[in-house]
Amino acid sequence: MRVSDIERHDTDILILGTGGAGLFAALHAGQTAPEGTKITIAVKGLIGKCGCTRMVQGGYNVALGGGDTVERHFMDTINGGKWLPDQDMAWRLCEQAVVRIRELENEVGCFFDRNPDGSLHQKAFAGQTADRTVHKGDLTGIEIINRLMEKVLASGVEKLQEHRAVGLIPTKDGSALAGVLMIDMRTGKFRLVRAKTVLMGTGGGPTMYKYHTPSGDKTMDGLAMALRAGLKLRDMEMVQFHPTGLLAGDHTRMTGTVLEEGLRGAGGQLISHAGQRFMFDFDPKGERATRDVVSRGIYAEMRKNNNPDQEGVFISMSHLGPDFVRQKFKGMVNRCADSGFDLATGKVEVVPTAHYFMGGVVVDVDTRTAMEGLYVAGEDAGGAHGSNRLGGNGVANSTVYGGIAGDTMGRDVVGMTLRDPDETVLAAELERAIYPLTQKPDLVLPLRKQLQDLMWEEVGVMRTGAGMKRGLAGIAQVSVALMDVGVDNSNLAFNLTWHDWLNLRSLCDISEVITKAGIARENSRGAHFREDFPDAGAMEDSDFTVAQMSGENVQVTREPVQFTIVRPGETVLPEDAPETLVAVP
Amino acid sequence: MSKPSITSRAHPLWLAYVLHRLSGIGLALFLPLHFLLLGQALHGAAAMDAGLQFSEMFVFKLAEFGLVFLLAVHLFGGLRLMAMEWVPWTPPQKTLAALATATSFAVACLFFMKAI
Amino acid sequence: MPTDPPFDHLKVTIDRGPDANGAQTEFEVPAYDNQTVLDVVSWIQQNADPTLSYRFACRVGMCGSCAMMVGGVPRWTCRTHISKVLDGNAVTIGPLRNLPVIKDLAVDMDPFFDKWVAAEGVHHGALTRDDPIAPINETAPARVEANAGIECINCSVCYAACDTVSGNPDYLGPAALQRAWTLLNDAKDDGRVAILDAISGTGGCHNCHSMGSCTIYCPNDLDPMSAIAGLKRETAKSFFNTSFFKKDR
Amino acid sequence: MLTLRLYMLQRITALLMAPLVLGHLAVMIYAIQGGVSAAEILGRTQGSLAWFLFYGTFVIAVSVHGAIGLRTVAHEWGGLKGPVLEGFMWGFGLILLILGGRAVWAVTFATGVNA
Ligand SMILES: Cc1cc2nc3c(=O)[nH]c(=O)nc-3n(C[C@H](O)[C@H](O)[C@H](O)COP(=O)(O)OP(=O)(O)OC[C@H]3O[C@@H](n4cnc5c(N)ncnc54)[C@H](O)[C@@H]3O)c2cc1C
Ligand code: HEM
Ligand code: SF4
Ligand code: F3S
Ligand code: FES
Repeated sequence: MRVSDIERHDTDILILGTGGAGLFAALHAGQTAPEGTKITIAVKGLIGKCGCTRMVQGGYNVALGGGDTVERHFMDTINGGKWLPDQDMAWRLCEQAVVRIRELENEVGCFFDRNPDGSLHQKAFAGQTADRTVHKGDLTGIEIINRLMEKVLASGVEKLQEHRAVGLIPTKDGSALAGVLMIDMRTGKFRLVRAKTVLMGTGGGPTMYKYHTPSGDKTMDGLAMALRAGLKLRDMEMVQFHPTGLLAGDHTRMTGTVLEEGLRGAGGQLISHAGQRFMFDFDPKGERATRDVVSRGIYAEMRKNNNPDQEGVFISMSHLGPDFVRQKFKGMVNRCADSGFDLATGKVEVVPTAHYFMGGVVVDVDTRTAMEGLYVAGEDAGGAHGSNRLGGNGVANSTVYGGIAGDTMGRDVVGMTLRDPDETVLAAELERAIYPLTQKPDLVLPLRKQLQDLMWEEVGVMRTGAGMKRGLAGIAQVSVALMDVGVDNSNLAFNLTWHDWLNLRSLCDISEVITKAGIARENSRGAHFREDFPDAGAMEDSDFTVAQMSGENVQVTREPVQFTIVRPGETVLPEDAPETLVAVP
Repeated sequence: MSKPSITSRAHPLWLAYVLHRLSGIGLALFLPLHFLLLGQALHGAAAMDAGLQFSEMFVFKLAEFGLVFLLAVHLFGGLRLMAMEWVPWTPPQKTLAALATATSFAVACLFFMKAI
Repeated sequence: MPTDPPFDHLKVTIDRGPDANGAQTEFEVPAYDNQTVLDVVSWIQQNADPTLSYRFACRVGMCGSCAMMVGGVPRWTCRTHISKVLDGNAVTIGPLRNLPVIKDLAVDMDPFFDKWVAAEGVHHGALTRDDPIAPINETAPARVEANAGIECINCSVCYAACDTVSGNPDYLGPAALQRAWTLLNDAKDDGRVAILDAISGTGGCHNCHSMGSCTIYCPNDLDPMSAIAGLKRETAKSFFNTSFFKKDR
Repeated sequence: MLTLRLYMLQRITALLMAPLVLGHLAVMIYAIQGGVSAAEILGRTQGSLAWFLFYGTFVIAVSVHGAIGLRTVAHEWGGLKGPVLEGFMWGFGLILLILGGRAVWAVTFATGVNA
C-alpha cells in the first residue's frame, strides 16, 4: 500500500461523525452555505446508528421558563463544573439550547414527552436547581437521532459510511487543514478527502476503562488525531464515571452498560458485599447524591471487599415492589433479564463505569480551532463542562455546538479554496495505519484488556500521584507491546481486527494524555479526585490543564480560568432568587 | 450442514398467509377446469353428463372436494384478512376474531366434508 | 443469579456470505452464564478468526446495528441471550436476510434507509425554531397511535422477517411504512398528501399480506403490521374520492 | 407491485364474491344430496336471468380477483416483472373470463342444451 494507492476525493464541507454534533452540522451547513456547496458526511459506522447521542436516556437540559432561566441553567453548569468551564461556551450552550429544542420539535420533528396541559415535560437530574430536562421516556437519544438522521438522509448529502478517519492532513506550512485520510472500512482501501472546512464530531469516548458505557465505535480517534496534528487539548484528566454500570463478567459486552440514574432516584438501594447499605457513610443524600460522589462511594466500598468472586456492589430494587419496578423501569428490567439478571425481585451487581469525557480540543465559541479549516464540536470539544458535566448537558452541548459549527462552516466556506496536503504527513499517516499489517498476526484483545485494567486501577475513580505514575509506565508498556502485534492482512475488507488495533492505538495515545493531565492537577475537582490531594483548591485561582505535542512528547501546562461572566462566590441570578426550584423528594 | 429452513420463522399469522396464498393458487388453477366442465353443457346435457360421470371417479371427487375445501379456506382467510386490515382491532379483539374465524372455519369444514 | 450452562462450549456455525461462496465455518466457543449472541460472535473474531466481519455499536439495543439471522430467525444479537437460541449447544448465525451482504455477517442497510426516505419517513412542517413549541395532548387518540411506533430503532429485523420484502424488491417494508403511519398521525406533520402518495405507489402498503412476521419478531414489541393496516384503511377511505381516476394508482 | 387501485379492485371483488360463494356452495350442497346430474343442474339454471346475473357477476369478479392475485404471486414467487407480469395478469384474467363466460352462457341461455 503506497501513497499513490490512496484514492483522492474532494468536497466543500466534510463532517466526521453522525452524533448530535455531526448531524446538526450537516443540516445547518446546508442552510447557511451557498447553493451548490457540496457537503459530505464520513462516519465510522452507519449514519445515525453509531455514537452515543443515540444512547442518551435521561434527556436534554434546557431552561424553558416556569421560573427557570438561562441564567440559572448557566449557574448550575458552572457550579457543576466546579468553576472550570469556559464561561462563554457554557453561556452559549445554555442560551442556544432554548433555540435548539424548538428547532428539534418544530423543524426536525422530534416529539418529547408532554405535561397534561400539552407543554413539554421537564424533570431534574442530580445537580440541577430546576426541573429542566426534556425527554422522550428514557429513550430520548433514539428520538433525537432518528429524526435528525431522516432529515440528513433526505437532504441528499454525500455519504461515506463505514469510513474511519485516521489522520488530519495539514497543508505544507502546517497552518491549515487540507483534508482527512480515511479507511473505507468496507473495502479496506484508503481515501483522502480534501475539504475547505472540516468538522470533527467524533465524540471522544473514554472506552479505555475496564467498565465503560459508550458505543463500541468510540475510541478517542478524533482527539488522538488532533493531538498528532499539534492542537491543544484541555481538561484531559476529566473522565466522568456513571455510578451504576452493569457488571456481568468480562466476557460480555453488556458489562459496563448503564443502569439508569432513575433507579436510585426512585429509591433503589446500594448494598455492599457484606449486605449493608453504605452510601450514607459518604453523603447525607445517600444513594441520591451526585454521580461523582456515588461513584467514589461504590469504589471505596469495592476496595474494602476482598472476595474475588464479587467485584462490585449490588443495586436492589425489590423493596419497592417487583410490580412497581417492572412497570416503572420496564426497559431496565428487560435489559437485565437479557443478560440473565432479575432487577425486579433480585439484586444486580453494579460498578462505576466510564461514561463521558469532559476534556477535548480547545475551540472558540464558534467551534473554530487554531488550525484554519478545522472545527470541533460535541464531546470532542473541551471547555463547556469544565470538570464535570451535568446529566442532560451532553446532548444539549453536541446539538447546540453542532448547529453552530454548521452555521460557521457554511459561512466560512465562502471564499475558501481547497488546499494541497503535505504529502510527507500523508505518507506518515498512511504508514501508521498500515503498520500492523506488516507485523506478525497476534491477538489484540489481551492488550486492550491490559490497558483497561490499568486505567481502571490507576487512573480511575480515585487517583494518586504514585498510582498515575505506575499507570503511565503501564500505558507505555502496552503501547510498545502493541507495535509487536500484527493483523492478518489476507483480506482488508471489513477487517474488524485491524480496526481493533487502530482503536487501541488511539486509546493508548489518549490514555497517556489523561494520565499526564491527571498528574499535573494536584487538587480534586469534579470528576478528578486525588486521594493525595483531596482539596478542591481556591476557586479564584482555578486553572485548567492544556496538553499538546511538543516534539515526540505530550506536554501538559496549566492556564488560568478566565471568569468572563461570573466570579467564584458570585452569581448572575437575581439576589432574591431561591437556591433551588426543585421540590425536595 | 443444514441451514435453518424457512419454517423456522413460522407462526400462526404466517401460516394463515401461506394457506391463503396456496388456496388462492389452487383455486386459480382449478377454476378453469371447473369452467371447462360446465362449458360442456354447450354440447348438450349428454356431453355434460359424460363429464359428470367422469366426476364420479375418485380423483375427480377428490378434486371437487378440494375445490370446495379451498374455497372455504380462502374465503374465510380472505374475510379474516380484510377484517384485520380495515377494522382497527385492539389486540384482545384480534385474538377473539382469530378464534371466531378458526371456529367457524372448523365448523364449515366439517359441514362440507359431510356434504361430500 | 444466572446459572452456569450445562456444557462448557458452544458449537457455532457461521454463514460466511458471498465472499466465501456461501460456505459455513464452525467454531467452538467457550460457554459462559451471561452471554449474548453478539458476545459469541465477538469472541470468535477476537480469539479464533480475526477476519470475521459483523457490525455492532451500542451493545444495549438502542442503535439497531447488530441484527443477524440466528437459527434462521432475525434478531438483535446484543440483547439476545444465547440460551434463548441454542439447539442443544449449537446455533447457526448468518447475515440479516433481505439485504445485500457486504461480508460475513455485515449487510448493507442502505436499501432499508432509502425506502425509509421514499416512504416520506421524514418530518414535514412549516414551523421554525422561532415559533413556540406546539402544545400537544398526549392522550389524544391520534397521538397515542403515533407514539405506538415511535421507538423504532431501525434495526431491520422486521424487514428481514418479511417474505413480501424478499419476493418484491420494491416493497417499502414494515419499518418505513410504520414510520409513515406515525407521521400521518402526528399533529405536527403537514405531509399528509405526500405521505399518502408515497405509500400508495408500486412499493406501497398495499403489498403487505399481513403475515405479521414484522410484529412477531420486532425486538421492541412494536406492531408494524397494525400500522400498515392503518395506512390501508386511510388510503381505502381516500380511494373513492380522488385516486381511482388518476393514473397509476 | 400492488398499487392502491389493484388492491381495491382485489378487495372489492373479494367482498362481492363472498356472498356469491356462500350462495353457490349452499346450492351445490343442496344439489348434490343424492348425486349430480346435468339435467338437474341445467333444469334449475336454464333460461334464468337471475342465475345468469349471479354467475355472470361471479365470473367477472373472479377473473379480476384471480388475475390480480396471481399477478402478486407471479411477482413475489416467480420473479416476473414489467410487461411480462402485466401480460400474465391480463392473459390469465381473459382466460378466466372467456372460460367462465362460456360456462355461464352454457348453463343459462345456450340453445345447444336442448339438442
Ligand atoms: C449510555 C449513555 C447515556 C447518555 N445519556 C445522556 C443523557 O441522558 N443526557 C445527556 O445530555 N447526555 C447523555 N449522554 C452523553 C451524550 O450521549 C454525549 O454527550 C453526546 O451525545 C455526544 O455527542 P457527539 O455528537 O459529540 O458524539 P457521538 O454521538 O458519540 O457521535 C460520535 C460520532 O463519531 C463517529 N466517529 C468516531 N470515531 C470516528 C472516526 N475515527 N472516523 C469517523 N467517524 C468517527 C462515531 O461513529 C459517531 O458517529 C449519554 C451517553 C451515554 C454513553
Ligand atoms: C370467496 C371469496 C374470496 C375472497 C373473500 C377472497 C379474498 C382474497 C383476498 C383478501 C386476497 C388478498 C390476499 C393478500 O393480499 O394477501 C386474495 C388473494 C387471492 N385470491 Fe382470493 N378471495 C376469494 C375468492 C377467490 C377465488 C375464487 C380465487 C380463484 C381464482 C381467488 C384467488 C386468489 C389468489 C390467486 C390470490 C393471491 C394470493 C396472495 O396474494 O397471496 N380468490 N383473495
Ligand atoms: S419496527 Fe421493530 S423490528 Fe422493525 S426496524 Fe423498527 S425496531 Fe426494528
Ligand atoms: S411481515 Fe411483511 S407482509 Fe406485512 S404484516 Fe409485516 S409487512
Ligand atoms: S448493538 Fe446496538 S442494537 Fe445491538
